[in-house]
Amino acid sequence: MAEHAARKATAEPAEHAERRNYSANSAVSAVAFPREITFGEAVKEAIAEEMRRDPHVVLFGEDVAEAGTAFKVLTGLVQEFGPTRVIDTPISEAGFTGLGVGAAMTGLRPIVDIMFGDFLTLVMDQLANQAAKIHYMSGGKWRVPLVVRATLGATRRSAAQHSQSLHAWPSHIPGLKVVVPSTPYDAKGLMKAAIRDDNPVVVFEDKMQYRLKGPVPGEDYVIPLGVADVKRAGRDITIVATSSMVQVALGAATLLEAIGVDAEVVDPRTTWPLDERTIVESVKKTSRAIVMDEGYGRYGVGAELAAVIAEGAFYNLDAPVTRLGAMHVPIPFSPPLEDATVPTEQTVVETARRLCNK
Amino acid sequence: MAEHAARKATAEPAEHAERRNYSANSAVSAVAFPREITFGEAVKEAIAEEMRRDPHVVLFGEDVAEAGTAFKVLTGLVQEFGPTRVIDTPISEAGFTGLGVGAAMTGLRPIVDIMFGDFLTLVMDQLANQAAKIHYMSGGKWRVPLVVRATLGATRRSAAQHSQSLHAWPSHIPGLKVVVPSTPYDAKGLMKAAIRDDNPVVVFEDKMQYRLKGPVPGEDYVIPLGVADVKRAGRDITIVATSSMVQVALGAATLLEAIGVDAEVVDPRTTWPLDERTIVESVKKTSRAIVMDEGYGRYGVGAELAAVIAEGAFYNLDAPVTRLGAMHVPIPFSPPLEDATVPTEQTVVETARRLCNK
Amino acid sequence: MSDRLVQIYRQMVAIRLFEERVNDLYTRALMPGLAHLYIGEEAVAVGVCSALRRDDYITSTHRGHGHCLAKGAAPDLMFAELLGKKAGYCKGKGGSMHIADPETGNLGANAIVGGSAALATGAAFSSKYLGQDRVVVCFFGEGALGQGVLYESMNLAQLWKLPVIYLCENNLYNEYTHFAETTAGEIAARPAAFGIESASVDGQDVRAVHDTIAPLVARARRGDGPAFVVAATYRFRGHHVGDVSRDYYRTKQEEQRWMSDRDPIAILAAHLVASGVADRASLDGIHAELTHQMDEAMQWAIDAPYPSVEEVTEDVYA
Amino acid sequence: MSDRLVQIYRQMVAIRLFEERVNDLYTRALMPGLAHLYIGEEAVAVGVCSALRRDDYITSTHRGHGHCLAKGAAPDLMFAELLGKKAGYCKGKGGSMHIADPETGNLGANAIVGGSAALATGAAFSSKYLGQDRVVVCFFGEGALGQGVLYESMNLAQLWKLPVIYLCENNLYNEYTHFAETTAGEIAARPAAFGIESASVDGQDVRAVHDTIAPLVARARRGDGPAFVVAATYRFRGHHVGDVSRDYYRTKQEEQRWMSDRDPIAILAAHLVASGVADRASLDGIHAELTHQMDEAMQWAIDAPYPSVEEVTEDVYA
Ligand SMILES: Cc1ncc(C[n+]2csc(CCOP(=O)(O)OP(=O)(O)O)c2C)c(N)n1
Ligand SMILES: Cc1ncc(C[n+]2csc(CCOP(=O)(O)OP(=O)(O)O)c2C)c(N)n1
Ligand SMILES: [Mg+2]
Ligand SMILES: [Mg+2]
Repeated sequence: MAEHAARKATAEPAEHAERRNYSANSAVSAVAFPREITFGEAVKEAIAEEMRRDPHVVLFGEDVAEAGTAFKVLTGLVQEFGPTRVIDTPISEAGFTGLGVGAAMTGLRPIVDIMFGDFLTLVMDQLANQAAKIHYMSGGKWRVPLVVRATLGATRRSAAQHSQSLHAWPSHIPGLKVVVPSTPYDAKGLMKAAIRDDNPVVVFEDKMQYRLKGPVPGEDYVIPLGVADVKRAGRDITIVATSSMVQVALGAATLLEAIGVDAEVVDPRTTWPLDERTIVESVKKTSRAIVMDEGYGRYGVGAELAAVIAEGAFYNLDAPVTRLGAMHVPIPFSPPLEDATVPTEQTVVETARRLCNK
Repeated sequence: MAEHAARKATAEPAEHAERRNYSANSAVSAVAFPREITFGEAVKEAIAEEMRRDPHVVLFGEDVAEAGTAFKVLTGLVQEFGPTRVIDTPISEAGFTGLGVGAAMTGLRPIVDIMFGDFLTLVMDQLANQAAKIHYMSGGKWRVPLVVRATLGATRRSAAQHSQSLHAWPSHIPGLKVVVPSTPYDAKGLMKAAIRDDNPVVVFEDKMQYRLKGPVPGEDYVIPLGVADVKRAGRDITIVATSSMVQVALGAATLLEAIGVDAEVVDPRTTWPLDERTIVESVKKTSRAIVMDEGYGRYGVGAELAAVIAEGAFYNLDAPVTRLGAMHVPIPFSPPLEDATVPTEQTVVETARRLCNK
Repeated sequence: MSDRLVQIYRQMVAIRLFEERVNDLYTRALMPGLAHLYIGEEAVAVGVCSALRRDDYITSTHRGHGHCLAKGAAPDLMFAELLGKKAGYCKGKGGSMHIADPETGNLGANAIVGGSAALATGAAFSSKYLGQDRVVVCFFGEGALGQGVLYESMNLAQLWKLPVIYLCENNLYNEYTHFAETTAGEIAARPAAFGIESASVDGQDVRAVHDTIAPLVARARRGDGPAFVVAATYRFRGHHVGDVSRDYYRTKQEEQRWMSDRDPIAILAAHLVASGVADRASLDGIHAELTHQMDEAMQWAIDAPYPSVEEVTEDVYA
Repeated sequence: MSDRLVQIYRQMVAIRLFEERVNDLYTRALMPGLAHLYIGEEAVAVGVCSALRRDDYITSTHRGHGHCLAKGAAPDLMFAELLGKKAGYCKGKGGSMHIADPETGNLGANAIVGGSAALATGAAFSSKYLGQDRVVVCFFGEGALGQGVLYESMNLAQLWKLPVIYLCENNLYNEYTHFAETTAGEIAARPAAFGIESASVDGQDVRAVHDTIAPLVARARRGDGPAFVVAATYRFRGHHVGDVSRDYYRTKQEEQRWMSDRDPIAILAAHLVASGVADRASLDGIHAELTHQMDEAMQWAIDAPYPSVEEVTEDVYA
């Protein structure tokens, strides 16, 4: 699998978001939804709307109340819903995630906030052995309508313990659903679906995209879990990209256009359930595929997507499916090193050229 | 991916092991090593020999001393090495695994025993955020020569929280090595390599294979990590199988012979480092491949093996690579249900026939 | 009161008879896998649950049959689950270590030691948030004191004044290791460190268990927060049904002492007779009646059908 | 003694000056990412490390610059690491939160809250197993009291009588939340629950810190087991360099009070002058000298080269 990469982002989130912004949301016509808000605002809107709709929705995590989370994404929620529904916790990820599981079994719809996705390492027992299995082990008697919010993504200069994209782990466990939104529009619609879902759902937000702007309708809408979105239609090659990689894929598609390669960008939006049909159909049409995911490709999301395509579109593929993911190293702190670990528009362009012999 | 399956094993380990035994160790000539011992004895021998060789090797975990582990695999070690080197711990997987990491950094070579692989959910922070990254984060200054022993495998009627095969998780994390032995011979040689390795290594033992017998030389030998083993040579189809699935693949290969299909069985022996070359070369020769692993195939070991083959042998494959793994459900308790979740010789035979149009 | 004591006696005997049959099912190779018997510890589950309402919650453990029965589970459905039958509490999907039953407030047995500490605390969170006055009892063995999540949970429960009672069954052993080798300091000091009300009780005396837990349950129901109880008890049998030769970790004499002097059923029987609440004959009658019921329940389960293979993919998602 | 106090004074000033420059590097956009400053807490790290030998171990935290410097790290190599330069302690791979240095017994700073509790305990295990008399100090903020692994580790340390000292820096806040909202009961009661010797100390008085820790270090060195110390302190700056408007979680007055009345450097300076060990002029001389050294160290790091991209794949495996 390809592991070289150049600069994905600058160290400065704001500017970074601006830069990504320009190629954002090609999927939804800016005419249809004139209103533009950021990815972070979309997440907050989704949670606020669901909390208004349903008094059983509660939110807890570290510094989620007055601080509005470490990323300042949920500022204002505690003012509207009060400290009984928006609750600061001790630094006890396992404890309060498990507490969320128990609360979900007994009538609530908790949203548990895990500041950095890297800390999922601390809650895998509560997620994989408890939340994921309770419905099945009880023969369908107990339900766990829980949402766990976590982040993914590197290039923030946060080093190895604050830069991982671990969504492959929960995706591996039956009983869990996993959401990886890539635009403000998806972030809102998928979060609402996650909150209304009767199963444990882990939502991964790219911490570098919180300031990414995009059109989001004011009215209530929900995006069903398990439905991929073709973010850009094309004929020559399919780029299946998730979360942070979707904007990179779209940027690359624009560059590829210049050299006569018409790329289709497919965003699964959820890694489980996985919309295999849309992905495979696209590749059957284009006969070439790149899969992009910011997690490690090894035993990861890239591996699953590549395996699904290689099996499902076997008789249509003109070239091997190529995986682009984080370089298989702990994420280094030093900017030139860290930037080398993440796929970029340039990596995609080079890979696509090779696959299309252009 | 194929998810149907029939009976893999009886509920009774002993008999089960006998049954598997007859097709065991086709790789190593019984003439070369007349001595036959069980998988469990091989693991104990490896640990005992390394403890004699190196006073820095210590072992700890729950009930490892007088009880010789819950599976009675290490009986006798505490008598030989004493309670300062073979140590019973509280039920604190995270605590004593992290203790092992710190001890490994400061001059020891600890072997940490995690009774059921399902409990790795409790130590992923110590493994993935600490052990795996310390060498890299410190710029190579600190080393973590740690071995974590865990189990995998279902059909023991232990239900969802004691039957998982979670080796895909550590395999996903750079900095860790992952060992999945399938025979007494490999179990001993790989365990010795793991103990001598200067990196954190997670060794997964199939709890249903402890009584599996096979030839094991008395003299000291080490099997390097990252070298696959062709357990059976064949021309028509490659079955890449790991751990518990190797014996099933070998059994299936014998059945396939009867219908004129000559199967090659390749055992990677370690999922990381992964011997891609041997796997891909085999498939280039046979042009057909099945990958078998008892973990969930989704975002799992099956996905990685399938992706590696689909990319590496792309121009040689005559049929899509087919994944056989645990059914994507929590492992149920009820025997007829549990047996349906694991691939069997029959599943393999049917799949191979289909792929070879026989 | 006296009626209640007889009822309590019946429950303890029922658990004892149930577990003896579980052991038979294992030795007769009729039960898949293993089971952890509650024999010897009956007074804890029964004493605690006698102080609970049907709509109160419990979480249980790998050694959970007694907890489930004491909270009101039906023996026939329990046997069916242990045998992996479709009629079982979990349609055969859970087995011995995962009996769950919303009807009786049983959030489920848990095969992860300490695995229910946070879940129980979450159920208490719901009870308080929803303005219910339900109390949650989290049963666990002293081995669970080794799991960090227990301390994270106690801290949360005390901070938020949640109606949960942590019920530590100290039967002296974590599997095959004596708890003294795994537990530093005084058990009761651990909840105290979080400001949690704690109490210790003789787990073989069902009346003492009831009298200790009742006021703590009332206190939690009032909204005055969590509590922690250590019940001193002993498992008369092996860690699981297959653990038959135990000499390497505990002596026959120790087992004998507990069985002859500290049998919770014998202790209550003596009290009932001495206090004239019941005579030996009536107690024997209870045994005979329950024996008959348990045999029928077990046979019904043995004859019950397995789930059909298609069900394996059901109940993964709600 | 008096020389040692002046040496201690120098170290505290050095940490203060180092951290002020880290803040400059951030505001001048010369430092990648963020950093958690130790300003205001200098007396804890310096007081503790003044009681340690060079070959004793420490584990540090996300707020670790002070610990590393106090244990003997060189400012220039620290600056280089914070800037992601090849010459840094970790070749630029670790950054602010992962300074590690075998030379000075620094097992590494840890960006996982509570992440070093078990590691430190393991180093103590090695020291005892190898018959060394090295002591390990595990620094952590009071927020780490929320992590269960700390309790698992303390239990192991006490059971096995390991030479580790758990050093809790209570600076009142977990990020933006007051510790009273996250911590039930008395902090000191937590180690006590495991039978661990514990002590509380004024973390702004470096002499008190030294005098409290020294006997506990000696005790651990003798093989008498672990200890736990809570140091009451305060971070004068934000949680990290970007945390500038803090009114929503703490008042300017509170910050002012600590800075004017409880500055550990001013407190020691006053003592040195009052006791005639040093006069203002000599202390000013120390400031001037260290300011010059720190400026040079910083500039050297600014001018130092980044690692070459090929290095990204090195050091993944030993
Ligand atoms: C997290 C975890 N670690 C280990 C085990 C294996 N195990 C099952 S029961 C047991 C001993 C439990 O002892 P205790 O909590 O005292 O309960 P008891 O069996 O004495 O009732 C162990 C170690 C487990 N199920 N979960
Ligand atoms: C396990 C974990 N959870 C959350 C975080 C995010 N985080 C970083 S520092 C911090 C607050 C730590 O407070 P404290 O331990 O008191 O240390 P202080 O910052 O006050 O020195 C948090 C929540 C983390 N790094 N690790
Ligand atoms: Mg016990
Ligand atoms: Mg603090």
